[in-house]
Amino acid sequence: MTVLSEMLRNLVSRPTTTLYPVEKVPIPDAFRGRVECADERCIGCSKCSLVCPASAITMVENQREVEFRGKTMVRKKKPQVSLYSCIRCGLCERHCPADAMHLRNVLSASGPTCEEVIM
Amino acid sequence: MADPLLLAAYILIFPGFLFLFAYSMVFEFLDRRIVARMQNRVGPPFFQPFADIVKTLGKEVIDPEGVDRPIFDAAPIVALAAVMTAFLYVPVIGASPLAFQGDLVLVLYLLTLPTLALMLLGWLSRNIYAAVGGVRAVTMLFIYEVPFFLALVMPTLMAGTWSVSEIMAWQKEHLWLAVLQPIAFVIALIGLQAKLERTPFDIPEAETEIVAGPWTELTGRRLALMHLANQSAAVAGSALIAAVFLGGPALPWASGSAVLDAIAGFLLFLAKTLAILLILATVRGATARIRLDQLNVIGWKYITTAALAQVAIVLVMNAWEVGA
Amino acid sequence: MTRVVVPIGPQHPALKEPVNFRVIADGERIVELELNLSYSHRGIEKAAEQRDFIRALPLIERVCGICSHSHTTAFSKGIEEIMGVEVPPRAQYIRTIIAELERMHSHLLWLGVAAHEVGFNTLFMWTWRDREAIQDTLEEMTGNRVHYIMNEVGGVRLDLSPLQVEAALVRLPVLEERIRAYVEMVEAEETMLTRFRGVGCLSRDEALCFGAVGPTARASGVDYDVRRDDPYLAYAEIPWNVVTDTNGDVYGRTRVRIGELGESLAMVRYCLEHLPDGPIRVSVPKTAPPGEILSRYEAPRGELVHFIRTNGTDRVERIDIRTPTLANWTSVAHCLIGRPLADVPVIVAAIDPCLSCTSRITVSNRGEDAASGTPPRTGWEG
Amino acid sequence: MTEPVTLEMVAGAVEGVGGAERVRANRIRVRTTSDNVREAIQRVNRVLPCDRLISISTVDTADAIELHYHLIGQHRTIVTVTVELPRDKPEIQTVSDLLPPAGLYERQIHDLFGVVFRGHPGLTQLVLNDDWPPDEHPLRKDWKPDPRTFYGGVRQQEVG
Repeated sequence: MTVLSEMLRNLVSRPTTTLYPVEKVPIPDAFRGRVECADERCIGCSKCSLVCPASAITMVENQREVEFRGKTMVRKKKPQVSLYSCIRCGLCERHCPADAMHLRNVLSASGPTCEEVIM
Repeated sequence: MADPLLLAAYILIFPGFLFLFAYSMVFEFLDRRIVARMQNRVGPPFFQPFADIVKTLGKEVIDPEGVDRPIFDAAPIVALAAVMTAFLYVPVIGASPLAFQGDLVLVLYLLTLPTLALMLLGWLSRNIYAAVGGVRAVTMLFIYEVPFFLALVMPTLMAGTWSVSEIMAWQKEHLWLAVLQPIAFVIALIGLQAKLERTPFDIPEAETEIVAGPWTELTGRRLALMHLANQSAAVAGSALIAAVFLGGPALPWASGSAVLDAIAGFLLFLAKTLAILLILATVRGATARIRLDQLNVIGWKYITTAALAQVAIVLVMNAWEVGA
Repeated sequence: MTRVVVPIGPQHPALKEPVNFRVIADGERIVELELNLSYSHRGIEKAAEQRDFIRALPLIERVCGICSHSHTTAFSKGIEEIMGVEVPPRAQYIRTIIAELERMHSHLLWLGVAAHEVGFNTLFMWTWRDREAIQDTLEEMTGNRVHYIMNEVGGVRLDLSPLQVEAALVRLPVLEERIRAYVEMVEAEETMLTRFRGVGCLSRDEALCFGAVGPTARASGVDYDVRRDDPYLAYAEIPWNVVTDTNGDVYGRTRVRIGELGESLAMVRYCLEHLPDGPIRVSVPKTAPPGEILSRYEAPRGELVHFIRTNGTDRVERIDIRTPTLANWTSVAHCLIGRPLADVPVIVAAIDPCLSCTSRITVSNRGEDAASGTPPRTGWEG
Repeated sequence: MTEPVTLEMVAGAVEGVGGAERVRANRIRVRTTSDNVREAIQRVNRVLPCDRLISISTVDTADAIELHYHLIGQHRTIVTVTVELPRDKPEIQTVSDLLPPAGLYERQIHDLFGVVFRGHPGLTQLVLNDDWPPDEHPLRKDWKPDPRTFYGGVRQQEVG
């Protein structure tokens, strides 16, 4: 009886559940987690806020000197992500010309209070 | 055991009600842990059953609208009381002081009361799932009760007495009845699995079909009491089968002092009931739930004929022994 | 016996998603059945008409949780065909790998749920434990366990590094051995067999007449499989064969699904080993020429059909999604008549219903927006 | 794969009812009018045995509502029977007796587009929730959800 033999084998072997708070589940590096904007590379073109399906990215005023394809320019706006609306689809990362937006492999919308968690 | 104080202690504390509740919680924990480990899971902590009962006792009691409250409250209590009194007649540390001729029949009938209580609850709670579940519980009762009683009556044929403690004493001189009547032992185990409504036979409480069957409308202390009754029935049932078929808590050779006897007997009792629990848990883990009409076919065609065959064998063995 | 109306309702432990059967039972036998669908409406087709192709993909992916890659592949494959764009072979292979991995984890999930419906929880626990290996592979490749959004119009979003290919190949032998164990287990486990055999029988012409699709139809001997009849992605180049069975009951469907598990595993291994190199996507014009396409895809539950009509803008004029579960409901209703009440969960689970697939079409408009008159935000927008 | 279906065979079968054209390798479209849809389907069936209805797709263009009946058979070629219905009074004969799965598809189209299928056994509401206003059909191009009407869910005053 294959079922019985496997059950008895399981009885003596260690269960496969990882006891979460003690043992952590390994997160692969391709994991799409919290959105981060690399401030020094962002040129404020607001392409990410246009392409975001959940319209979670709004542009805020922010003056800064940035280097973009050899030329230095002054940017006027910077993206601000409302992490509770972000669905972590990665389209902003895909369509950012300045390669500034990245999804890090950290859990995304987990904030102590329930009001908007802004990145 | 004539001294009333000692008798009261026997009934209330040690091998009586308090022990029954504690041991039924240990029983449930071991059952859930064994099945969990077989399924490669971790399983609940040891205090989980205790926590469940305390929590459900504290929960609010919700009465379905238009239900007959007194009977709805009484049914779980009746079920629990029946099982507790049944446990008194089952030997735990040697022969039970309350034993009398015919207590085997009394224990069997007391163990049937929880199923009737379930049927009553199912019918009273005016919920379609509970009604269907209650009817299923009683229909299943007819199917497994006949072979179960036959299997437990056959030892009386061989041992010649109707008292559980005396059957246990008889087995001291002779072989265990599980060896002499293997078919009856297997049928008794199947009957116990069905009486406790565990997986191959948990048709009344089929969670994926009719929500929770008769248990649907039970909340708060009713659920706690009914759950406790079910678990205590597991302890009482396996203790009964251990006593009748596996020689119960008696040592074959009588050692010195009575206290040593009692302790050894108790350890034997624990070992045998846990062995039965292991068998029941393995069956619970390895099988799927069969349908009521399939159970009907299997119950009457195979299990009952096996029980009748066993009766014939026992009668032949009796005649042969009487002859020799 | 009196006729009893038993509502196997939207909230029911057996059905993970809301569907309502108003079953009229005579004792335990089902006499009549009324099917109420669409408790999880989200208005995806109406919403998809207001989005360009880039933003429409995450929306269309959320038609169904388990077969999300199916929907995005069918949609992007259709748009690419209208635009006349040639997708590089590496992207086709990556899409096939993700498609077959999704079929494997969907079938394993189904095997567990089917065992749970008949109370055999041990198999439920084991299958879902083995499914984790596939989920980890998918998470490493695409970054997410469920909604992979690997697809884009014109190719694939992420490339497969040799490291990821190696990590996936390492996990396959363990899975292969587990699938072999399940094949024996389904044959050997007596009590589960009694609950599966002879339940929900569907003869070959009944399956055709009631329009059953996917494993439900293939278990009755109908050998329709879009991957072979209308080859797309890289299925023409991969050696594989269609798994059919003649039993026609829940047992037959179990055998077909386990057979397909083995087939998919062989396909994933073949694709991983023969992954062609080259670009993973092609730049695509923003708008699609006016056109119309019926894009067919073999989802884990059956044949998925996207009817896409474009009108020259960067939006879809109309997308009509017919999901496999909607096609299977007619055959379920037919199978249920005359069966005992206890068989309802098993027969319903046999077609592996995915309710969020079936219903996607209403706009939900909660509280404050109604007063302020702003255009309705679909529930999904959050 | 049975021998590929030639266009002439299909065109010959339906020439009294509508024109046939080849859209792609294994796709054939048959245009016909609303009152001889059943006739077209039966004729195509005689020439090329279609044993399964894949789906009924609908498109609401500015001037008409189009219904596309996609049929397939052992020959693995999809025959699409296309019909155009007037927007103001879209009405057509049902095909659910010929092809049983059409029963569900037609109920869905009736809910969302308002197409009335004459002779349908149970044209009850399948897809929209119960308290959805019966005369409004959400998937029509000209449908805008006006905030005053109540579309189901929790009523405004009960929310407070």
